[in-house]
Amino acid sequence: MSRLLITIAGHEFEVELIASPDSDGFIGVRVNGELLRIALPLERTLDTIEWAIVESHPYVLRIDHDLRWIESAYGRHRLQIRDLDVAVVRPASGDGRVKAPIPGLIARVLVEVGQRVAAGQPILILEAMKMQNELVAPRDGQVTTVNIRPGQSVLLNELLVEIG
Amino acid sequence: MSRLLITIAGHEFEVELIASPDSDGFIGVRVNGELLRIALPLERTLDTIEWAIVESHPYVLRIDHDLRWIESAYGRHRLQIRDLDVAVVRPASGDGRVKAPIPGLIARVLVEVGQRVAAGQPILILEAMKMQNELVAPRDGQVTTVNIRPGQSVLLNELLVEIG
Amino acid sequence: MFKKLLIANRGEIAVRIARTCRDLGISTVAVYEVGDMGALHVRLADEAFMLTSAQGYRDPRELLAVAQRSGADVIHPGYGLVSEDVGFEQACEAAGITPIGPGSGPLAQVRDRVEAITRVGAAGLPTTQPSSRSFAPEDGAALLAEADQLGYPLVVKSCAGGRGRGTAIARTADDLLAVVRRSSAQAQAAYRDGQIYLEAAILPSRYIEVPILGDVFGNVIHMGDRDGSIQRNTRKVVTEAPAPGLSSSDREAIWQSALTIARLFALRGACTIEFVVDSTGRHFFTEVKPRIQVEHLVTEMISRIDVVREQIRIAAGLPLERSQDQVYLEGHAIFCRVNAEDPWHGYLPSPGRIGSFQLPGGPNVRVDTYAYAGAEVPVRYDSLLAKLVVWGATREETIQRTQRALQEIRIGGIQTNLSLIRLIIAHAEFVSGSYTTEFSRVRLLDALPLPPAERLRDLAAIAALAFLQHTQTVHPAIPQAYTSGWHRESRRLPD
Amino acid sequence: MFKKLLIANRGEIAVRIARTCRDLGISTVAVYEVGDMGALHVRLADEAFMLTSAQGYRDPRELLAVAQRSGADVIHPGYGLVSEDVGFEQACEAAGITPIGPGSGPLAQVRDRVEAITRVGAAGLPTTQPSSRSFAPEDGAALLAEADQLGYPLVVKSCAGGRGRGTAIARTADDLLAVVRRSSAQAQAAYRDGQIYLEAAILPSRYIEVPILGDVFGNVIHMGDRDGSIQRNTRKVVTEAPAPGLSSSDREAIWQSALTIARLFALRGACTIEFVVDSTGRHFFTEVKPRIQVEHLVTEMISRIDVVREQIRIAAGLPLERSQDQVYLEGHAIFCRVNAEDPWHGYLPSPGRIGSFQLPGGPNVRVDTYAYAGAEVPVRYDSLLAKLVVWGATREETIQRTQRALQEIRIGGIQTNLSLIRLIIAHAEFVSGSYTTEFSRVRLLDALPLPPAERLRDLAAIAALAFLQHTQTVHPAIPQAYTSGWHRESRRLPD
Repeated sequence: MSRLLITIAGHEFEVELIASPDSDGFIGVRVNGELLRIALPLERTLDTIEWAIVESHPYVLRIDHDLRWIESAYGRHRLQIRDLDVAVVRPASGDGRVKAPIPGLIARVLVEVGQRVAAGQPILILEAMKMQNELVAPRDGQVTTVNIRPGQSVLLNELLVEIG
Repeated sequence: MSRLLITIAGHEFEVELIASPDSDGFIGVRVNGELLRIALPLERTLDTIEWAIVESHPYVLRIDHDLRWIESAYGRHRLQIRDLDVAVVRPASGDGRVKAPIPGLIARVLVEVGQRVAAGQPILILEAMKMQNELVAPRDGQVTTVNIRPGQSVLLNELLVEIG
Repeated sequence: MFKKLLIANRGEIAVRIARTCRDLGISTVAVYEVGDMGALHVRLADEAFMLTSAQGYRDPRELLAVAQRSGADVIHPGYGLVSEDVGFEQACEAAGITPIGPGSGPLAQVRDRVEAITRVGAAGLPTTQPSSRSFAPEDGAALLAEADQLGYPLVVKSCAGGRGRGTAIARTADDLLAVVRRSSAQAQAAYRDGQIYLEAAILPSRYIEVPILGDVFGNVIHMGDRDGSIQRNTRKVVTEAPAPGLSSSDREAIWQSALTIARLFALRGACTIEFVVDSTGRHFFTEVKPRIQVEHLVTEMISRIDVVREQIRIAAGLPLERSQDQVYLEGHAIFCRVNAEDPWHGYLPSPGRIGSFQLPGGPNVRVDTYAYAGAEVPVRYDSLLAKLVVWGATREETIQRTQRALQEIRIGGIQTNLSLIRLIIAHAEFVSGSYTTEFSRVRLLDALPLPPAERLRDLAAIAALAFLQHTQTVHPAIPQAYTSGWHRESRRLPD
Repeated sequence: MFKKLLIANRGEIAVRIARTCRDLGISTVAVYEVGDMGALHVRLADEAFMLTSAQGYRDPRELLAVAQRSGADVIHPGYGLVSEDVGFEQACEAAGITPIGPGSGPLAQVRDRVEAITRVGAAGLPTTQPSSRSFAPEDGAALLAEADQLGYPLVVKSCAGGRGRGTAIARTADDLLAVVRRSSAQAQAAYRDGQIYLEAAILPSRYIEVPILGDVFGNVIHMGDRDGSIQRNTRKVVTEAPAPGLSSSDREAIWQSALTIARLFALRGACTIEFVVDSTGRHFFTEVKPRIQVEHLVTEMISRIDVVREQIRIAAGLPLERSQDQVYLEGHAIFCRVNAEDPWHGYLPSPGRIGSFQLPGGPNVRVDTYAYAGAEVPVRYDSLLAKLVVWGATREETIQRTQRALQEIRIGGIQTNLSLIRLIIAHAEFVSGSYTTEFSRVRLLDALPLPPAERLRDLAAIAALAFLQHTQTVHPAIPQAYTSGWHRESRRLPD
């Protein structure tokens, strides 16, 4: 059976799956040694999971499609998940490639190839939905590629800038 | 190009497809000789088509998944469609088989094998959603099979009675 | 005030109760049968317990056990299910958990409908004329004898009653036993009780309801009146408030009768006193609904009173917040009961997965529902899907806005009675306000008005194109803008 | 009254206008850019014409041509787009088609914000202190000189303005030019006009708006006040009415100033007079919004006035239906602006296909939106997705109900600012009503409260199970009841 280490809002929980669903649809898990019964709808994608019931507590949920956060009536909490059986940490997201998070128009480019940038530093302005949106450097480094110029429109996920 | 004979609310229209979609998404058709431009969303199933625009008239729609009716702000109208190119009339629905239109419990069976029935005559009572629902004979004939007995629960589309 | 309320119901009314509890800061406990596991009423509660006994929502013992286990100090039964179960109300009282209702004593008295009419008549108030007792469908000879005494036409009514099921008219002796058998079977299906009684029918008539609130100190107020004459398939589908066509003296008289009857039975909480009104405006008491009703929404709109909130406050032993002169009835409201059923096929219930789900908005439109796009309409339960209510300053404005709202609602994936409701609201008898209970005989679906010729032509063309698209002959190209949202990008270059 | 109204807008406000027209029996003409082809505002109109010029919704000439072609006798521009375009209003007037607005004369006067402040000041009313003229972002030296005269902190505002974009605070001379550059760029993106002006900031302060109605006979009434101090990403996201924390004398004074200013400019239709109120309760005029605003919803709830209806009636030359004493302001309302954006990632707009879409219901909750499950949020337009407004008898009741309604809304498939709004409504400064425009500096997303330990544990367990389900390690078996709706059928045998 699977064992996972869940870090949620900075707190760690070891979760072990211990039983397949009973006739009522509840699944048994052990969380830090404690037995819990959980019901969850069967959904194709994570972000369509709308609810869960843990013992007698219902939850209305939004779960990020990449499981980086979970949102409930208690707010939105960061998640990190580690599979203890395969002993592989899921890779931290974000390399040095800056892609277009939405389709839009490049309003300004604030960096040049060869320039050193710090994580969080604005590198370009993308105009979309009548707004100017700053895109920032995902990490410290040196700009190795700039694929776009001002006035150019870009598609979703188009590679804009690379930081080496 | 395709030619269809549409009978709607008892009125006949000959519809001919004359042009593929233009860059704005409108398609040209000829209806009883008159040229019309129509926009329609691309949907996998008929009953998810929600709207159409004919020239400058928007329509909010519900279309039966089997194209037996179309509903708009003007009400619900019966449809019959004949493909003039293949010269085949779509078969009238309904043979002598009575299937369960919803899952439920057989409350009463009103006919026996061998009995003559008239179209529209109640043949059994199906209890579902806290209601007793009369199912009627789809045509005149003789009952050839009765597959169920009172108190039995039935699944969707289960064959209940046959009229020969 | 209470700390924790158990909602002993499901669907729309359970959702409705959970909402008011949250507004009041009372935590809620939901119950669910396994088929309702992910239902909205479960999600909106603070706690939720699965019912495991065979009777589920109808099992007084398990409901009480869940209340005790969860530490609830009050139970709201909603309507239907255990809401009129005297034994349940008594068991709650015995266990020290407050049941929201009229009190087990008054409940027992008004539940026996024949007895209730007799008592109201004895107090000098006008009533309908019921049979001397209730009957089983097998009591053929006795029924016919009693019917002869009362005279035809007759209304056959379910003793367990409520929610309109099992009520039907027998116009001649030839009809009677068949009507009784059908009514009894419907009542058996809906309430697990096939007993019926008879009432001399008044035709044509209007069915007028007066909702009241009563507190434990004996204060009683009414919240105006409603007309519930418009029925289809034995259920009220459209209700409006105030009732059109009542003179102000007749209206005042019916209100006073309702208050007297409420006091007579010492009713507590939210109840409805129901009357039949004949063509001269005279009213006749027929029954008490000792609980919140589906139609209470229309009363909430003209009074701005949250009836569930008042029920909870009264059950907590608080006095009414308003005297009768502080009940401000303003404007007009129309209520439509949207069912998952197919009026074009004998009102066959239509369970299934809801596809598209678009609700009306804008000022003075409200929809209460447990449903949403992607929700399942289960096959096990009542077909009530959504409650639409529209308010306006005048009846005319309200009708216009109701028509607008009905055009806006779009529910796909299942069949609903929306197209039927649209025909009712547009019907000349409804628009004029002159309808009676005989409106149920108007065959709305048979004689549909034709659209203008050009529109019929357009619909034919649409159907043709839909057919071709479906049979793969043609694919309307979706303009690029549809998918990328980024069309003709050259336009967007800086000016 | 008008016969046919052209809606020169899209999205939520176009839907809103179509609804009121249907309520009034006025037929509507929609326009659409190709990317909006199947949009709700198109479907709800009686006629619809595609805009083919490059400027689309912003093209006065094509809008007017469509109006003429369709025979419309009135045009409603909504907000944004051409709603403050003096040339458009003049062209409509010249063509004999009534534009809904303050009149082209008053519009020209209030559009020049610096000039408007000067004129109001000259009339003896208190105003904020603006720069002597407007500037382009390149006017560095002149800007710095003017700023020194006015003194810091300063508000940098877009001349084209409206809808909050392009407004920002410069606290020191070091900030100024960067703030100006950013404001100007935002204004350029939103309104195609990068001119800005400066205003001496009053900090802390509240931003108070007084919505008014004026007819062609010179009658003017106000509809109370609103507080629009709570902004995020330079936009008002929460607005309430009445404004909390105004003394009744200060409130009366601000209403009177608003009426005087409305008369000064001879404003017609629905406009809003906006003020900055300092910590002592003194108010200073800052600008006029000469059109319906997103926040008008909150005014509709406390006054039960349909503002769009009044706009149409006034444009038709009818006198106001109400005198000032007939405007009944009742209870409290809170408005939330739900945007398709990600507050956790710099308010990045979030276009895409809406997945789940569940709206709150029950008494006194209203949502106006163009969206529904399956709808596309286009990338080309503003991120406003839905307007939520909640009414209650008291501010406390309204806050509680707003929190409830916010818990109920579920929008999937795209990112929204709902979680941010929830944090605002639950924040101590909001609950106490003591907030000012400085609330925008509170870093709501940084210090989230932790749930109780057991709930955090449950969420961890849910996340684990969701992960396992997703990675195919485990499939929760769906009980049979889920799919068939017909579970444990043996229960259903006749009792």
